[in-house]
Amino acid sequence: MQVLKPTEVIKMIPDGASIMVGGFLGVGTPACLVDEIINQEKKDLTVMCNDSAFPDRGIGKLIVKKLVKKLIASHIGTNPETQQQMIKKELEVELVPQGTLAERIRAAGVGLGGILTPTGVGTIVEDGKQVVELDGKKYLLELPIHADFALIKAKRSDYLGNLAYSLTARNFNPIMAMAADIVIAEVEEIIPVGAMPPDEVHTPNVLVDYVIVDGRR
Amino acid sequence: MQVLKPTEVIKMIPDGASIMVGGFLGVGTPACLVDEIINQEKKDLTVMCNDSAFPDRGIGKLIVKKLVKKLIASHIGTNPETQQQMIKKELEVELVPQGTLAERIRAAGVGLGGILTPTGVGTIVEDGKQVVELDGKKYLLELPIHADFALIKAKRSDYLGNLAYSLTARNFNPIMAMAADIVIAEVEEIIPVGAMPPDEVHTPNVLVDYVIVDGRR
Amino acid sequence: MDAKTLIAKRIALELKDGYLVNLGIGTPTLVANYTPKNVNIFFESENGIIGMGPIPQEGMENADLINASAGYVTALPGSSCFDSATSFGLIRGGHLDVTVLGGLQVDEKGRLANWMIPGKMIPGMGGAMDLVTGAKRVIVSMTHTAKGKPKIVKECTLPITSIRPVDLIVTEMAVIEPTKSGLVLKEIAPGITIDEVLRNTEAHLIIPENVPIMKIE
Amino acid sequence: MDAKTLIAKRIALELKDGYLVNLGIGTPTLVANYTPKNVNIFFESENGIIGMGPIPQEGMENADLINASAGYVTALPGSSCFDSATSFGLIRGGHLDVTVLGGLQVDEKGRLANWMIPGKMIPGMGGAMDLVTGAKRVIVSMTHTAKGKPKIVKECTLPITSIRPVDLIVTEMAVIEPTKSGLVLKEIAPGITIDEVLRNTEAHLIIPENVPIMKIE
Repeated sequence: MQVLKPTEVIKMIPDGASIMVGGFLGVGTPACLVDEIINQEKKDLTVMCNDSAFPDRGIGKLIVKKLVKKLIASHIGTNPETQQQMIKKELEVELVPQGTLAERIRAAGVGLGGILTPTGVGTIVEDGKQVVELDGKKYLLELPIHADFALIKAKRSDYLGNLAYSLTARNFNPIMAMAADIVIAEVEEIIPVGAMPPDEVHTPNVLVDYVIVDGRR
Repeated sequence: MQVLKPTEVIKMIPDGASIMVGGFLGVGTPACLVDEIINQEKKDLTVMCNDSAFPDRGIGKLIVKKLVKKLIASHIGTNPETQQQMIKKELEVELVPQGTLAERIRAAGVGLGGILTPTGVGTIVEDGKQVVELDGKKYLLELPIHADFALIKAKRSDYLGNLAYSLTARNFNPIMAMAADIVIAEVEEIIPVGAMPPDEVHTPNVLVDYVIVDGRR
Repeated sequence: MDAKTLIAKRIALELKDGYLVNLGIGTPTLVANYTPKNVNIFFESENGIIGMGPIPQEGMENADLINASAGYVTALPGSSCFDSATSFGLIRGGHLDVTVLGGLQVDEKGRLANWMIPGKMIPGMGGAMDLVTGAKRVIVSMTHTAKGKPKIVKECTLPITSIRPVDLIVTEMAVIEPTKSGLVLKEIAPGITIDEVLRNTEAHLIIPENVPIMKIE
Repeated sequence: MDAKTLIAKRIALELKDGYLVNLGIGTPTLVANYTPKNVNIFFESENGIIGMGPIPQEGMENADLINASAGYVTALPGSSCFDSATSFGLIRGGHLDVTVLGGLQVDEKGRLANWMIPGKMIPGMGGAMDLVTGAKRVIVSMTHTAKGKPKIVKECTLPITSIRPVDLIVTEMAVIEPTKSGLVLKEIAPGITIDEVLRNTEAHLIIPENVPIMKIE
């Protein structure tokens, strides 16, 4: 793990990259990293995130700035801009049930080829997917979602990169930390190695490549 | 959640029940609950556990007492009694790769119909299983493992049943707590409600039906 | 009593001691205000918390602690937080006793549509598909009609949320239970006649001999 | 230098700064004693810890802290603990840089057999199948022969652990690398001739023009 500045770490992301971004309606989203993506005008991004938050918050800002080519999310209802761009075909949106989104990201992170979920069977989510019947019950075969980069937000890190999250700001962050080639964590503080008890580490250090400290706190 | 004595809680388990038991070579195994099963001579059990530990430790004791009809585990090498009973056909053993065992138990707990894993492809673990090919890579379709009872061991509980585990005694306990009809936790102490920070709860209280305190500590 | 209060009060009667309950965005959240006395309910929010408490006093908000509508909430003593995969594991794995959700339509098979109006409003399904598919009991909280048009219909014209039928529909006019034989009128609201319910319902309703009036204080 | 020490020292040279490494039961654990200076390795044990340290001083053991052989270990500052699903998620998900495992046989395709001898010894695969299938790099640590019989064979007669070929075989006689063209003799031990290696190997070995001697201090 290496501690870098937001400018340095975002420089590594090329236009057209796929990035996972933690957060639920902006809470648990790495705000500094998102702002730096906007500063550096990264284009044609594929973004995986639970939702597109609000026009002025979370990854909603990336949508408003039209930096996103494709969005994979479970909910876009709180950001009118997302639906507008989708209707104008400026933005491709793949809507995924939230539990399925979590399992697909997890599957990529833990090396599974896919999972069978009852969610979405017999709905339009089934379209184009393989249906597997087991013991008379139907399931959709859902495939892993992997990304080039994961941008996650934790409360704190130690100097090895072990992460601890806070309350409902945990959400998608731990599973995204396993499902991308490069993992960048934004934290509020970095504490000494050994100051985080082993039982309270939420994401082990070996998963984290870079840590940036949110200077605004 | 209800706090009971080992005698009371084990009384609920009928002969022939399927029980998951936490632990890795005995560490993280609820020793009091195992001893009480022996006291009450529960018979014809189907036991799911990582391993059969040692003849005098963990679920190894259940094997020695011949209370187990079927064992689903990843490793039986440290308890010679297991292999002997298996060869004499007194005990049915299903050997499952450890990561697959974890995912199958988790799948039952989180409502998945199955998972696709590369582990075991082209080995004897593949026998009788469906092979699914995706993008030229083969996976085994592995099915959920559910039990009537889960007997787990935590370091502490609060009076609502929230659990926290200790170091490598966590192992299979959290996933088993999701995968059984009735969950019984053996703990070393019960602490006041509110004394366990929300971010440090490893198993939420709603999963736990009964708690017993190990009186020997 | 206004329609929303009536619905919330009636649904509150369905919640029993020790239940794990998810309340959907909007009107369903009102149910928490009317839970019976001496009944301990654990409210969860799919963004990752069990033991969610009421809105905090002004000045006591925590930026990391929100409900699924991004509103600030509190964490009661004994609450626990977890990631999105675990959260939906609890939901899809059958650990959630009740979910209360809003509805756009429910049809004679008990199927709910509540996540999009094609060409008009595409907020995405968020957690709804997992909640309806996975909860032990699904209760729909909705007005009986929208702009004078029945919402309880022969067959959903909007995309359904799950093929799994809901367990109870509560409106300001009636309590209706989907059964294998069809929709059964279980109760009517104070001051409403069976004829009025029938006039405002497109679906066929089975009318038992005795249809009691909702018992609301 | 005895065979075990030689093998362990040679394998230790394969470990690089920041690596996450799993050492199998038995001889592989010796590798930890010879890691290069100024190189920070994170040792994990599949029972749920990263940052495992050496055997504790007498009297400083903790009953909850063992390695995968049930031996007491220590937890270094910055260590983290997790459940078995996460542990094997790290292994199968490609987050483990190196696993070092013992072997019964390796064949010309680089396939390892190390988990059972039918009719004789059936310990179970434990974590071996996931480790060989999922680790980025698999290194086999074994004696070149067993009771005078070659262990590097044309085709495994024992049940294989995975179809995934291992990356390196280190014995007290040689370092051999499975490649698409076959097994390549990369290095020979001090005092050993190529002829001796060939006499003790059943599989065909590709012999490059220059076969250096292992650089062991």
